[in-house]
Amino acid sequence: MTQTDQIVLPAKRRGGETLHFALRNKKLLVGAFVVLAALVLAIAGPILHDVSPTEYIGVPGQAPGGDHLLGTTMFGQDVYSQFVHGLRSTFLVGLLGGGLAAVVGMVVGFVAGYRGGWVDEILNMVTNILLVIPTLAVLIIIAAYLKVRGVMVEALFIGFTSWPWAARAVRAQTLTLASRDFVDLARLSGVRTWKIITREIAPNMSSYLFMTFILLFGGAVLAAATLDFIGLGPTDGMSLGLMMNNAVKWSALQLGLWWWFVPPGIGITAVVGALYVMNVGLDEVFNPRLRET
Amino acid sequence: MRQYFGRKALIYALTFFVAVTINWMIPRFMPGDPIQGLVARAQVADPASVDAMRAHYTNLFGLDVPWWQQYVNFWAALLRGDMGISIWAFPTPVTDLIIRAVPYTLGLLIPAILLSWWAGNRFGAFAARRKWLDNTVLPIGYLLTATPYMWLALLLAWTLAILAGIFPVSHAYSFAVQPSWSWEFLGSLAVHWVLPFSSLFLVMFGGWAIGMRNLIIYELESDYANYLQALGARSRLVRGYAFRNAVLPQITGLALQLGTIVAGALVTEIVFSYPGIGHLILQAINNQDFFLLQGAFLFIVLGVLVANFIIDVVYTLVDPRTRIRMQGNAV
Amino acid sequence: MLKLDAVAKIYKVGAFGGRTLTAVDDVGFEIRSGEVVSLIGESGSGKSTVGRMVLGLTAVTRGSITYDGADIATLPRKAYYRSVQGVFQDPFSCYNPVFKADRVFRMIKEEYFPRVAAPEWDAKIEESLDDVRLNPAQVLGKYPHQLSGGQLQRLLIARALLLDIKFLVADEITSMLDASTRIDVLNLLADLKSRGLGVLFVTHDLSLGNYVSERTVVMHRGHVVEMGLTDKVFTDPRHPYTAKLLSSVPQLTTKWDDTPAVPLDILDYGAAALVEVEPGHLVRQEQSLRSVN
Amino acid sequence: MGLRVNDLKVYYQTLRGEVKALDGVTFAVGDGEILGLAGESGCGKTTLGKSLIRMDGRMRHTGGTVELDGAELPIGDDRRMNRFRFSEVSIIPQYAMSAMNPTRKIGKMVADLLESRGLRYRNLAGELERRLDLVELPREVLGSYPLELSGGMKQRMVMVISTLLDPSLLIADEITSALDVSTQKAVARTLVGFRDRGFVRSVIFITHDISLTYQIADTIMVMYAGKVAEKARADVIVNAPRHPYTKLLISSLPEVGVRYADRKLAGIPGSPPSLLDPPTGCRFRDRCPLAHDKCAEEPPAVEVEPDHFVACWKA
Repeated sequence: MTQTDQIVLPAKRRGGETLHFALRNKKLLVGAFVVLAALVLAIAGPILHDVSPTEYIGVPGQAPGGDHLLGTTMFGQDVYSQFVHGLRSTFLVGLLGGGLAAVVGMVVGFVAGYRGGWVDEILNMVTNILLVIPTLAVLIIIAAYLKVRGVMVEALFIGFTSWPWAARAVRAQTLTLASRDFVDLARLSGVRTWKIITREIAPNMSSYLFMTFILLFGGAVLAAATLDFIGLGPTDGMSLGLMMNNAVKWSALQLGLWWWFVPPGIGITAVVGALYVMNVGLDEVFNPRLRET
Repeated sequence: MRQYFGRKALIYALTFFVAVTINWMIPRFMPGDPIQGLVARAQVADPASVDAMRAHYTNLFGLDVPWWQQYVNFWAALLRGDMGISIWAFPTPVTDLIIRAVPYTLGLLIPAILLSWWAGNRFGAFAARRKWLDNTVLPIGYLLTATPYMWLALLLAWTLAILAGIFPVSHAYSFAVQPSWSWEFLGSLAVHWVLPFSSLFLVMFGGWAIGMRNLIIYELESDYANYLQALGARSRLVRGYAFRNAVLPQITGLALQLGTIVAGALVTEIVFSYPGIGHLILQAINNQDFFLLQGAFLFIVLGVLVANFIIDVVYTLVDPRTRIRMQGNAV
Repeated sequence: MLKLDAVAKIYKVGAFGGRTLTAVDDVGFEIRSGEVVSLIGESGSGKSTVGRMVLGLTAVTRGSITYDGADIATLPRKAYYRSVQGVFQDPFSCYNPVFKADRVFRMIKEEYFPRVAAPEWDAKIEESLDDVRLNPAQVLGKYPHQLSGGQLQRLLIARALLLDIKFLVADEITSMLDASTRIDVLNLLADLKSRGLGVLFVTHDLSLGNYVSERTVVMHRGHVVEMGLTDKVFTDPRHPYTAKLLSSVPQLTTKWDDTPAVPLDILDYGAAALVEVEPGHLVRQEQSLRSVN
Repeated sequence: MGLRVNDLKVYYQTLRGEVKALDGVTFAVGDGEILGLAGESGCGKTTLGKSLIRMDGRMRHTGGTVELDGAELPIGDDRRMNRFRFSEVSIIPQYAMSAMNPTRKIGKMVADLLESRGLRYRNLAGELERRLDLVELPREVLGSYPLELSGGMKQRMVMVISTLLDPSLLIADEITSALDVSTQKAVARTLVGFRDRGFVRSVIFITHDISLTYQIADTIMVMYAGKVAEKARADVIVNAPRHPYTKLLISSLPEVGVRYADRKLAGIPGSPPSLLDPPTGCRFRDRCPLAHDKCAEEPPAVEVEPDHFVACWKA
């Protein structure tokens, strides 16, 4: 066996090793399956089940199983239709709000961590201040003053208020990576700062950034659900939080209309829970120390 | 040490300043005319009444003076403890309403936070590196943290209160009893407290358990744990050390989670019609009572800041490393 | 060619930058073309900081570093790096682990030779690899973890040679290598001077410094304590610190003498001056040799 | 009595298969002997050190025996091994700088450790303090946190803790590689002092630096690719090595006084074989200038002179 043969062997296996663990990680697989299933339901559900979520179309307070898969509200709206439309909003808020927060957090974190000095001092100060202010309370105030509220606007506000912890985490990672020699070597090659950040530092924490995004996604979904439940949800659409809000407002609890408030909760918990479990799975895949021995 | 806390206090003061400013800005810089909105929502048709209302609100918000004057006035009123008059419970001052609601909120929050933190950490540490527990119970922990607070509250209310009838479904005490220091009243208080407390406790418990489990795995892999094991120390000692060290980041975690936890308490109160700050906020939103809403907001911010500061102090007391670094000297 | 004149590096430390820490103070020496100068010191001596300052990776607080008479702080970065390059201690940290090792070459091409045609560039790389005695087939297209430390360090030297450099800073480049491969990298370094290159060889290992260099600079606690021809410094050390270092180096020819190690940990170099004890041999005369420990 | 290791095999479980990090190692260390264990990265020296006291989760004891003072060490059995750790076999780890719990005072940590082993801190406190004096550590360190100690102080503290119960065998794993030359000398000498005073009976001193080993070891054992290449008295290894690997290795070391301009040294071309699937026969064959057909068979370790073992057909 020659020297080169031996060296080539593990070459294919590095990328393969991650995949090897990914495909064998039950947490990752189960989590991804649940999230994908919910996503398919959110996309295809409203198309296949063409019933308006807000129209009064059936007998009020009907239990699941009859004409309506998940029954009707006490006004006769179709709960299943509300659920699939709500699920759609959930993904929208998560994707948009979580995505926006991830982008802001990364930019702030990268710049603060790499540039250092007074730029870092200021960004760090801003991050710390926003970190302590209870963002949901701010969101409540903002939403209360908005007359027309849509899912998009909600996502926007959530995105712009939930980035600080991500910025802090990215900054810490950037700090350690920036002291690595390959960054110095890139500087010695005349590479510009922004190119160093995007092409040297970011690829090294891509798995970390992805996991940050997943957590932000889950956080945005939960924050939106809370807002909607308080009665500050979309005025022109349907969401899972709004379903629960209506259910409580019209005494579904006392009337025993459990099918009105149980499904939206299951939807949120399943999506967010699956994302979290997926995240643990990913952590184990990328981080050998956490693997079971 | 003094310098450290001085710096911290400065940051908190700055944070409070920013929060108050945000609070002042939102109604003034939101698109549209808030007063127009308020008047419109009051659904008064008589033009004379509309004008009177408009004047009343403009005066109340103090919008009839230059903006910087408004800002100064706002601070001045705030420092006097004057947060305006509630519209929903006219003419009770907002401050009074909040002071009446606070004990209920704190009575739920403080025990739920402390107990879930303690129990979650213990449980997470116990489950770590014990394969059977790790694989069965921790997924439940993940589901618990992913559960929206209000939904768990709804489930508990529906199952344990409506279906099983073990606990009352709403309010802080039965209307049949008068608030007093009687056993009857306290008993009623306790029975009404159980469900909202439990739903808060359970959601938080999941989060702490998972956090601790991950942290302790890292600690058990650390050099000092390896050294102790190489010298044949019992696993009880090694796990004990790992636990103590893993608790430290969990304290920081508590500070970071406070905002979310408070939000969770608000919605839980709403489900159970529990007369705390959350209940006030709901009333404020339903009745367009912006003074009450902003008062509640400021109170929450202040509470979270104070709690953060306390956690900071506790952390410094518990972690010798921060203490030594602050003193900045070696043997 | 490269000249350091009374160079100092002072860091601000503590909250609000209240205190200062002097890492390097009053360091001055010159390196000519075709000469290897070793900069010897233990950890905390400031030797690596000097290396980083020469490479422009750390700013000089006081004094100046000039290259061919021009202050490097005023020279355009990219032009400076065309002639002056560095190789660092940890070969594994110098390569971005998510990319292939030969990416360090591509970076040079992108930044310095964007218009060179591919075949011409490949020929240049082969020539460069030949100079460091690497077989292109064995190292190109591999990930860093598939190559040995020695191969990685040679790749980095080859990378510097692509630029037609005049000066190389070699910061502890052999300390992570095994004994059997270390000497080959060291020989390579010594060969560079026959091409007219100037080399600053930063090391903690006296025998390595002695092996490759013409002149030696010994640093302790941020100060140059002794410098001169390597022969002189090693056979006739005039400063107690140099003498102590020499007596501590484990050697195969002699065993350590039995005299107990004299603690000589903190010397106060505050007002001491470098004195020329014989032509080209300078020693710091500590007026108050305070042993503080 | 001392240590007797017989045909020890310890493999690592990895995804790609078993890494035969230690593949049939036989040697002995006598009472009062310091054995220098030298070799390049990946030769199995650290695996050997770990195997003798505590294997990590991926290591498996696949064969061979270890005997200490006539009793067999159950090295593959983590639980039964506990009885021997600290009191019979002890270790100064590579990571001495971070070996102590950062949030516990050092004295408390030592007390916890001793009590966990069923010993009374009070009974050993006097001895502990005497040894602190000996390594010139102030007694106050017991009341400090590790963070408050300098690197050299931590190193000495760990040395004192590890040897407190006077173990028969001490494993010192690369304990000086993170230190400066001047500190390195002091630490290495302290170790010799511990042996001279009887705090430890035998020492296995693991290092990649042959020159350093030569300063303090009585015997040097050179390992290559999971096997013993050569073992002999320190001065014999340095001045009259018989194994080609040892010879090349020694001749590649620049000594103070050797100059490139006067005498150009050469390294050993090539690199060690992968231990996932090691070649049969002599493992140095690919890099050996003397290799011939016979080397396709595995060379046995032969005692060419008293106490001089060489595993090479040409020795």
